Amino acid sequence: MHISEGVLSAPVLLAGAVVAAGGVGYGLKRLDAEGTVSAALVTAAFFVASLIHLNLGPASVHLVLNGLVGLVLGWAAFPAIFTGLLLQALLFQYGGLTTLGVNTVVMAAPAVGVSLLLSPWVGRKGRVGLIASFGCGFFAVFFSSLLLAAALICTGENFKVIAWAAIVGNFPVMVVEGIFTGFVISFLLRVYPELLPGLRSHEIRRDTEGV
Amino acid sequence: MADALMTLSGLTYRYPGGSEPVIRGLDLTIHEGEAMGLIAPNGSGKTTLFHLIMGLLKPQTGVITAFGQEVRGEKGFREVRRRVGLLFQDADDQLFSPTVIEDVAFGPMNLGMGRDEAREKAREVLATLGLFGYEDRITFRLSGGEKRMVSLATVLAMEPDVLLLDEPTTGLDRETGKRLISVLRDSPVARLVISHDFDFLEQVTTGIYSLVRGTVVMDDGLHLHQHAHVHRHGESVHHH
Amino acid sequence: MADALMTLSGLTYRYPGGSEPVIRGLDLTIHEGEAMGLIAPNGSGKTTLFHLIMGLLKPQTGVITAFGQEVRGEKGFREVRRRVGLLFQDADDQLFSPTVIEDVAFGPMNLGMGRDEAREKAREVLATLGLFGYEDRITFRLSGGEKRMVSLATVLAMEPDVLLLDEPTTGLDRETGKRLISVLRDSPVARLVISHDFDFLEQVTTGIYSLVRGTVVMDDGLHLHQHAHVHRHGESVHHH
Amino acid sequence: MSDDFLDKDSPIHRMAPSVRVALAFVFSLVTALATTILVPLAALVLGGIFVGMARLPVMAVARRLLPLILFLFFLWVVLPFTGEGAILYVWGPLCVKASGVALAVLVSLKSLAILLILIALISTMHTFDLGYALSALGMPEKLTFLIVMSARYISVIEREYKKLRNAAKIRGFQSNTSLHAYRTFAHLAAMLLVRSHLRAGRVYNAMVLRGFDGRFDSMVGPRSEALSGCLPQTMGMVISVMALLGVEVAVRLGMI
Repeated sequence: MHISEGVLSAPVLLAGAVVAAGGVGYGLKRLDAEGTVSAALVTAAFFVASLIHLNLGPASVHLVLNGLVGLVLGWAAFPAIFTGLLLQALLFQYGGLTTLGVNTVVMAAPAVGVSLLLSPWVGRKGRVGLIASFGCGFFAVFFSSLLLAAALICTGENFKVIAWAAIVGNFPVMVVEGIFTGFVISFLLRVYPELLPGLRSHEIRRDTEGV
Repeated sequence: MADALMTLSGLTYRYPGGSEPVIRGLDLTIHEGEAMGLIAPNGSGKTTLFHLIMGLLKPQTGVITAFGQEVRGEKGFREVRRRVGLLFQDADDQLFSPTVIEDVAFGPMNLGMGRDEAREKAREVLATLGLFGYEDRITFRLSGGEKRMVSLATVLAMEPDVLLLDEPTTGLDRETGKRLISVLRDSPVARLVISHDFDFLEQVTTGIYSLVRGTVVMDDGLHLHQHAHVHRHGESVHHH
Repeated sequence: MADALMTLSGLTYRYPGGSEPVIRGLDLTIHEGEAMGLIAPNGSGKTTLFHLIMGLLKPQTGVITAFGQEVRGEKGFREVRRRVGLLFQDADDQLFSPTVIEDVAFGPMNLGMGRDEAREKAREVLATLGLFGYEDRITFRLSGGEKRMVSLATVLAMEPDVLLLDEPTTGLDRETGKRLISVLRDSPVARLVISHDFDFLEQVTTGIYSLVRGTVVMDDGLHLHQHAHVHRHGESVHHH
Repeated sequence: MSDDFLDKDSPIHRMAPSVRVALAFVFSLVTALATTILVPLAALVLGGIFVGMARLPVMAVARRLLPLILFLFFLWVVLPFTGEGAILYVWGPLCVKASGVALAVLVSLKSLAILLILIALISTMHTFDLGYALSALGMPEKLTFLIVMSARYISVIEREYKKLRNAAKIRGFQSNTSLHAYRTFAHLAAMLLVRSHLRAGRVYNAMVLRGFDGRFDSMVGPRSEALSGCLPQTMGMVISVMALLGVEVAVRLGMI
């Protein structure tokens, strides 16, 4: 989910850049050396996972995964998503340099948001946990499309229809993201809770065998 | 002679950008009930060969015939994958479900079984491999040997007609190695086992060939010769 | 007898939550110039042992003495890490820099060398390993064999007094295997090689021990025994 | 991820990465903020020239433009009917507005121009060159490290993904619209996360064993960048970006 170059107005670009810089700076500050290595590798994994396309009827949707990024990395979602977008700009020209700030905020702010709001609930047993896990994926994309729409509308009234289309058009993606995120969280809770907050141990597992 | 299950003829594969083909003009036939061993060092193209058989790579030249029909296109290989089971060299690459039962039931479910039926099937296969009480274990937390046996279960659960085993003894402890040998010896399924472990091949196959410079050396010019080795008896692992 | 470079005594380590210790009461001494082989299957605690030596894990009991001093705390292990080089099983874990020269120069730079001096050192080491023209190659594009040799270069660039090798032959092609053997045979550095590959150990070490149930079986109860094998002479690869 | 654009010998490839990044950023910014079509038009021509200078395969460039063109197509379906002012054409209940069409033209030119410049200047460098270039331009070391490190491991993790995908495939898995398919992909993705986290532990250990003390400066320190040999094209680009800026200033001051 990103906005192309050449669309947004100067104030919107500037606001995006400032907020993104703040988020990235704060996210980095919370990472120690070991956490940075971990964040780098996890970011690479998210980058690869975001290339997965899921079938949706005759069409296919590709994953955003920002809710999951937020849940796994917390505030480090800002530098992680910034990194991911920069590499996407370089490798696929999705987005560019001037929109990097706005696009980072569009994806990372909801990521941090859902992680702060929902992470206490995802570990719960039964229906509560399931709904919270689904919500992580669903609402992260939902809030992202709201932010994207806001960026467009702030640029000009002409973009109102496109902004609405972005929200409505992303609805199937939200549902798919919710389901997918739910499955991933359920996997991690059972197999490797170290990656999820609350259950996260402070250090990276050092053992490579006898796990 | 028993019926030919699979025949590869004139298979050649070169990796994009590679200067030389890894597999060149390879001919190979696997007959019903046959247990074939293929001695191959690392880098000799053994994994490539298996990927070609399963249609994960497309050969530049050559024809694969499986179960009486020439295999063509993705659709043809889908049928091959139903009937040929491949055991990866690294069990960590083969197992991706949270629990053992889910992993073993995954294949049967893809073959069209319902969830419960697939789980029943999975339980059966686990039992025949002596993996009692493993159903709800977390696959990821199993030991290397246990992972290898579960991988085998995931493959056997699809009731393959041919079994391809890629270095099945790598990193195995002695105990699991023994169990693997006894399971394979009891199985009537035709198989092609690639390994660099001569002793193992001797025990689980009836004929041993070599993969040399991209082709299978099938002549029977086999000689008996002897080696002297120094090592501790008993406890130490005994790899030759 | 040559001087003892490292002595481990009574080392015991149990993973948090593990029911049994992986390493139990392990004693081991590495002498100057000694080339020691340790046969160990997966899951026997070999990587744990190396991590204990390097101070990446803290043993529950036991004492490590290195270069004449008992090693204590993080600071003590920092000295150990300067003088002991560990070659990882997976080269992708060891090569984290974008280019070969940066990776090989990383260690020397951390030992206090300036950037240019470290690069000079890196170039030297690459040359001794026959890796000419690799300086600006991108590490993740190297082949498995090249990665292993560059990993070795990153370790040797720190001029270690002891070399620890963890399954150095895993996934190696024959050619690189040979080069590795010749490099190791020429090197005077004391080493401890853990592998399940008996032939390899025989060629690069002078004594082979076993890691069994968490301890090193060091007695010299080695027996000569013979095997009869059937295989083709000549072309076929000859692994024992 | 293709390497069509990398490791070529061209006037662009010879330029220092940090210079290219700086120029690409300024070009993008000037173009993005332009108020008339004059600057974007000029930038589009420049973008075309740069792509030519970089000797990039035309088809590969076209493929990279495709997602943008789809977006622009969508834009053209909507934008011409929006905005205030003069009505150009009435089509049933819809009226095509002059301001809407003008905006659609402007946005199309801007985004195409910026994308071409980006392809020519940025996509022609390795991921870690981009990291180091940003570092030279003042980005914090930790962030540079994060970028370079994840770029390093993307291909490793991609290889792991392919292996797992093959493992599913050989057991008869086919992607479709079903919970089973979604669950399977979720398991693959989760497995990738787990393995990347475990690998992070091993990589960190490898760094510590080679004397890493938690400071990233030794890893992302300055790189010597040869400016000689690329001076003419660098000067040419600096002059053209100044010219663009001049044109935009002139437009805003009402001189054009």
